Amino acid sequence: MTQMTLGGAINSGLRHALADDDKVVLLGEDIGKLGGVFRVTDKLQEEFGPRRVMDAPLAEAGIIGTAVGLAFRGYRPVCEIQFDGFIYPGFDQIVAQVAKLHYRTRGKVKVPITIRVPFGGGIGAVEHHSESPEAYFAHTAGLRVISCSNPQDAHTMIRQAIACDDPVLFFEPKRRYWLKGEVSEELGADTLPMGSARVAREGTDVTLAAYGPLVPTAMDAAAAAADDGISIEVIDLRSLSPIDFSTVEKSVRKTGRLVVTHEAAQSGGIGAEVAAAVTERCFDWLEAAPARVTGFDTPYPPAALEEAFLPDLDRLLDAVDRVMGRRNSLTGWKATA
Amino acid sequence: MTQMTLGGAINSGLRHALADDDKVVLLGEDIGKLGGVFRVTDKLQEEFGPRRVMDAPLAEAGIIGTAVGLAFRGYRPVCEIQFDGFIYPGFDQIVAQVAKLHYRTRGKVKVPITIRVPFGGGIGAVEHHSESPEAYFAHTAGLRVISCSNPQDAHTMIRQAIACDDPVLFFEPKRRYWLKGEVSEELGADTLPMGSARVAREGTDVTLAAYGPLVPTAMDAAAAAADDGISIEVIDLRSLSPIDFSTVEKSVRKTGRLVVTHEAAQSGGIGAEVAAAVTERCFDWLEAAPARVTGFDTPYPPAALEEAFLPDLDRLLDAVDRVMGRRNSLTGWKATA
Amino acid sequence: MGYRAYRLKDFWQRRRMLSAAAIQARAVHERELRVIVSTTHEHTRTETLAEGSDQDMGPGQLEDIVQLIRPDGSRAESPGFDPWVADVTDDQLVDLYEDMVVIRRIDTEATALQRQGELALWAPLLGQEAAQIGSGRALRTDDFVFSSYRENGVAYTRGVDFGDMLKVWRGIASAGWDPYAIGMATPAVIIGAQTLHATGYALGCTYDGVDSVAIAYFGDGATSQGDVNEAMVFASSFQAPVVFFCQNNQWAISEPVGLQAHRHISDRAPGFGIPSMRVDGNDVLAVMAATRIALDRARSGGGPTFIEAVTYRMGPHTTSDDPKRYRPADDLEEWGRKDPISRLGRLLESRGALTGDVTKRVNDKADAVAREMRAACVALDKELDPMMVFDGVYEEPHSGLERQKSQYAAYLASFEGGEQ
Amino acid sequence: MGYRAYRLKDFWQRRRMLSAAAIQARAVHERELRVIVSTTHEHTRTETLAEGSDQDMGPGQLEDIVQLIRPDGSRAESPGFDPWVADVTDDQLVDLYEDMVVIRRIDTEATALQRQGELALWAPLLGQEAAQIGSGRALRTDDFVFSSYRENGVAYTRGVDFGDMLKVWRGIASAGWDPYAIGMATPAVIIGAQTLHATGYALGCTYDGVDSVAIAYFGDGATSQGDVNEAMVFASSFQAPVVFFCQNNQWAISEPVGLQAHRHISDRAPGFGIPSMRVDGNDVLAVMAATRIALDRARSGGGPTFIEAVTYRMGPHTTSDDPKRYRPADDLEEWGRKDPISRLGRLLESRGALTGDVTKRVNDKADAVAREMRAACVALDKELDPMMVFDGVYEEPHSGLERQKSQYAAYLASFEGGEQ
Ligand SMILES: Cc1ncc(C[n+]2csc(CCOP(=O)(O)OP(=O)(O)O)c2C)c(N)n1
Ligand SMILES: Cc1ncc(C[n+]2csc(CCOP(=O)(O)OP(=O)(O)O)c2C)c(N)n1
Ligand SMILES: [Mg+2]
Ligand SMILES: [Mg+2]
Repeated sequence: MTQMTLGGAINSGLRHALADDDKVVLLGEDIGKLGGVFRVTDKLQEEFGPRRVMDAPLAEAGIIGTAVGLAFRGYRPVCEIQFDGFIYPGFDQIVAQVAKLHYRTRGKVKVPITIRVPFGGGIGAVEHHSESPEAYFAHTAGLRVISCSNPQDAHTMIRQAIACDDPVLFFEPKRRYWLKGEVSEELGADTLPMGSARVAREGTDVTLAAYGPLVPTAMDAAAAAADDGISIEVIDLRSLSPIDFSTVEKSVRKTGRLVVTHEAAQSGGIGAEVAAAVTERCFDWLEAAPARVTGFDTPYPPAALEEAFLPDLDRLLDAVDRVMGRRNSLTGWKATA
Repeated sequence: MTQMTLGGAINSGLRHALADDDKVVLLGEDIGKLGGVFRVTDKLQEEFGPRRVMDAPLAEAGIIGTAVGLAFRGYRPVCEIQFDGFIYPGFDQIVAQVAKLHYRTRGKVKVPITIRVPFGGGIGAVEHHSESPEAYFAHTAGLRVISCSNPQDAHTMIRQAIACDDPVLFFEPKRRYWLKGEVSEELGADTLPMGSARVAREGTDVTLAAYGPLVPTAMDAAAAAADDGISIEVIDLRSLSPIDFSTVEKSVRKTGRLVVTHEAAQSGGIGAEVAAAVTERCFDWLEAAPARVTGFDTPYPPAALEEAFLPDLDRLLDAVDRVMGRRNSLTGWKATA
Repeated sequence: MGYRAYRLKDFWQRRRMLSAAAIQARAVHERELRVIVSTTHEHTRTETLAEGSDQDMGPGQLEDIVQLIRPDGSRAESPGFDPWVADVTDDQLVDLYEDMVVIRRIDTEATALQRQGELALWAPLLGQEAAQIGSGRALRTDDFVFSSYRENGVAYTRGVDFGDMLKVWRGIASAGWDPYAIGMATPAVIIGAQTLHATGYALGCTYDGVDSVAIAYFGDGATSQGDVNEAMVFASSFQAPVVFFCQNNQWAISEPVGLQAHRHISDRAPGFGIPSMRVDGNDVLAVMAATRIALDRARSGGGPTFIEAVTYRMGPHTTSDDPKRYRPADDLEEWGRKDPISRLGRLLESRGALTGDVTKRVNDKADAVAREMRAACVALDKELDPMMVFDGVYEEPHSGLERQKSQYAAYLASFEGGEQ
Repeated sequence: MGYRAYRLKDFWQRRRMLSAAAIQARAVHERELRVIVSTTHEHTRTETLAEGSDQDMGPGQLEDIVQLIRPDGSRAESPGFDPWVADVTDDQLVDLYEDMVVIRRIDTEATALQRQGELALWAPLLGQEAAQIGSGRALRTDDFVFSSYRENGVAYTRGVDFGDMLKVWRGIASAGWDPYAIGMATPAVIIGAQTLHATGYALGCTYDGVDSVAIAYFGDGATSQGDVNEAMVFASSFQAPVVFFCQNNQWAISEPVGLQAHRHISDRAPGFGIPSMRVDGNDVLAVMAATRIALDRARSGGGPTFIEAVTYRMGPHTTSDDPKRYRPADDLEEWGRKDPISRLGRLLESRGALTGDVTKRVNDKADAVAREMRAACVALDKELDPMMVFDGVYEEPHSGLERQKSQYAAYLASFEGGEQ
């Protein structure tokens, strides 16, 4: 076990992947000498050379499309998208090629591409640097979508993603890059599979499902609620495609209540899927309608407004009160639409 | 009132828009002499000239980005994307520019761009010609997303979309282009607003929400269910951003049961949002969990398999049975995951 | 030393260790390229067009083009290109002739199958036979093709099974063949996307230390797409062994090439640091020579090359299209005179190589292929097991999809056993 | 008549009715362009690079470049460009000098504000003053600028309010100013996206029958993006009156321009049918001349022009960046000698135009601007009303968003009145 930051744990995971399999190549903007704008690829080019760790021309479609070609040739490319908001120029190559090539060829062509995306807000950045585009990809058949919330998962999951024979979108919670924790670099048979959710804290009254940057926030909420006599079970979803609904279902059948949270806009976000699927699976167990605590249906606001936009402890606890049938901010609120 | 096909009704709507406002310009691939691959722009270039109806070079980002520049200059561009699956190269311009420019400039720049997208399957086409990408856009704040299901709406809504000062994604149900109906070209104060849902058939037992190509299927299902003594209320959502939840809510509070259907993949589709939001609003009225009848979480399959993929009468009625608590295909089915 | 050289240092070092033979070969092709490059320079003088002239000089015109066989069948000389096809015997020319006749027959037969309801759609290549055969036959089996939907002639040169060729058009598969079996990716429907795949694949060849080459086929319309331009950026930056092969057939559905470009399409690549050639795409020998030059450059570490093969789409865009709405009537007549098959036929005749026997053999072969193809077509299932809709989405199990599959199986089962 | 001419027929007819004066002007600039175009031709000879040489000749080099003021301050002659700045008096040169001194001070002051926590971020333009002032000052107020994030110097020439200039960097707005108030769109953060907007806007100018021009600013890195290439396709196809102004500052964050291009960036445009110029971007006069040529072409119906201004980013990418990780130390020294301000200073000195009085006036102005800017900065609110998060998403009401807004207002209200 070594103490690492979340970003450092991904760096070490990438190092393992590069060392373990010489078909693994990294491709992205500024990932070489600079080590990436978040230093997640720090020193990797120095260690593995400019062929294994390639600075790419400034074009996301180019990066993803080139990775598809490398995959055709048997490589396992790991692409870095510099910030969430810059993934869209590569969207076509991801949705029409990366996601569909395996199905198109009925498995003849494997597409073991990993796309790393630092995502989410809370770092006071300018436009396009704080977005949460994961729902687009979770809605896209053929992709796997995962997100980590702590250094150990960051390390394990990046290695699992690269080892996976399917394309994986790996969403890295950028505001948690500096979060520290103990990391074991041994992956064994008992390592949690990439597609599994994790019960991060057990509880009996409310299930609180989160992923990526909001898992620490959810843990804080659970601690605060405990003071108030409410027992929250926190589930770190970890995988957004597939979603490990059996773990969520088990929890909700126990608690009867669900709050789901993410930074992305509410409409059509992951929370909608979680709420809908849990309702399908647990209708008879539910004491209240699942509640969503999410970013608003607005573009990501300027930094001075991001606190209003981002789900936080208070908004989570307000929703917990709501599903618990306690007085909350919507008590007495009248819908106008 | 004139008898028109759905495609013809859009053509006539475009003609009105071009005639009414000389800031309206059409831009797309093959929309000029050819009149579009579905002939929706037939004869418009001949009538209004090659400046108003422009064949564009083969590049979707180019088309959308050029439209953004035209909007900056006060124009109201109407872009045609030839087929659903070809919208992705323009995704960045749509999501990062068209959707966000108004918010970015706090309303200083208006973006009255309409993006027409023939969408959905059922026409036996090759890959990328039968997709339903609407959920991506409904999840994108700053856009409006609508879809029509009959000639009258097709005509009215394309004109409303073009007249709207916000960007509108207009999803045209391509397999219904040849559907005929009476169309009035008079838009008046009593014309249903673009953002409103429509109760297409009244009923008391189950609310069936559909949009675009599946509205006729839903109507057939309602007719068939009536024979069986089940009264289905069919709601044509028409608008997917915003969704007119007050109409849906009213219906579900009456019926206590909801089935929602679309061709797009289930996970993270519009159905997830409808189910989640209706559960939030109508939890105490619901007799059963809302059911979704959708395309599968697979890429759109080859034509020979599309019947399996597409929601049809039987699958709708099966879900109706489910929410009615009647014997259905999942009776006795055991989940494995 | 510049940073580029620094970055690619070991890359170049490996290159420098190329065998003396390869270096020799390279010297040869560099001489060739000077010929080509200066041709390219000539084109840059058509600047006037961008100045707003309405002269009839556009990207569809045939001036300044490499041609080895004239439309009348006579042999044109080209000191730059001739050496690259000096080894082509009359017998081999006959083979090329046969290939072209056969793929024209394939095209006709497939169109007929479509009319008869056996295929849902077909994208004819009529008129583009020389561009596809001349380039396809220049490839080695270990090269890899990334194409668009119209390259059925290229697929034929890769030895594709006829049933596999038709699956997509019959609607029973999204892609017909195993890319690795024939060294050809399944066609890209998204215009231009495959050019980046070719670039990445080519880079992989370099990494693997093999001299296989990737070739990307795309149309004139495709050159407007960002992807194609980014592919040139990446190929140039990484010096990937890739050949960009643009069939300028003058149309992107109803849009004339002049809408996509005001200059020769081949003029674009040099700005990206990629040498280009502009050849008569209806001249199978010129196309073959150009492709060989490009392949040789790529194999010997010379990086990417761009070929514009100027040809003409004599048919509709697809069987669903109606070119009468947009195509000037006299175009067909004009381009009919430049037909790729008849011009090679005339050359062969003039050399006495197209005897009655040969003609018969060729026609018999075409008939046989057509029969084989039709048989393969109707033998393909038209209906598939509905559960196949779930096959191959993922390589590893995906719980969400497994659940849908299991539910759908239950749904299908609920129809069995009659009324419930 | 070709199809292109056909399609654009009435467009050309309008053009032909241009006033005699405009035609006259056009004749002049066409002569100029011939000069330029042949410069471009010279560049196409650096083919060797694409051949895999590791010579130090790349897109960052300064050979074959248009220069009117040498680094030592002496005036270089250029028959093609001189006439375009013949009207620039010494007083006007002093104004340009002042502009550059002022924006350098703006840059320094903003960097200081960032260090002091008043701004979250700043993207310095140090070293690029001539490129931005020379081009910005060539524009008319009715022209329209589409820029990236680094063009604060251009924004200054458009008369932007200092508070507005800083809002984005202080984190209180996604865009600081009203585009229509200063004729400049709010900067695009998505690299390259704005080039298409400029193209569309320019097309709109043509449609409106005005001779305003759109100018797109972007970096060397941006040239790799599909959007920038598509913008050239569209601009050429529609003959839009747009100027593509590339500041090649040799870096895209940590990536040297040689990674994006193996040839001069200005070599790319001609292949798209767009004439291009390559000018010394640290020479304010050369930049102004080139921009005027391009603007004049655009105004008189000549269509798009591409300008590559070769300069150097002397600072970090942004205040968050650490160029020590990647930038060779001697680059700064080399480019320091080519500084845009000191070279103009030397020229003015040699003409006796930079008297003590003038220097004092310029410095006073810079001081005043810095003071004004700092005051404007700290006067801007740092905290905003949370409800503003909902403002401006749509122009017309959107029921879903209204509901969220109303719920959030209730949420905020629930904190009032203490414990519940
Ligand atoms: C991204 C994308 N946009 C639009 C289309 C629709 N489309 C199919 S073929 C075609 C024209 C292609 O022209 P070209 O590249 O010249 O190839 P050709 O058909 O002439 O072989 C178009 C617009 C598509 N397939 N993909
Ligand atoms: C689509 C996109 N990808 C990546 C980025 C991240 N990024 C911001 S600036 C930059 C480098 C831009 O270089 P260049 O175009 O040369 O402009 P310069 O910064 O030198 O002015 C990058 C990669 C971005 N903003 N947008
Ligand atoms: Mg074509
Ligand atoms: Mg730069």
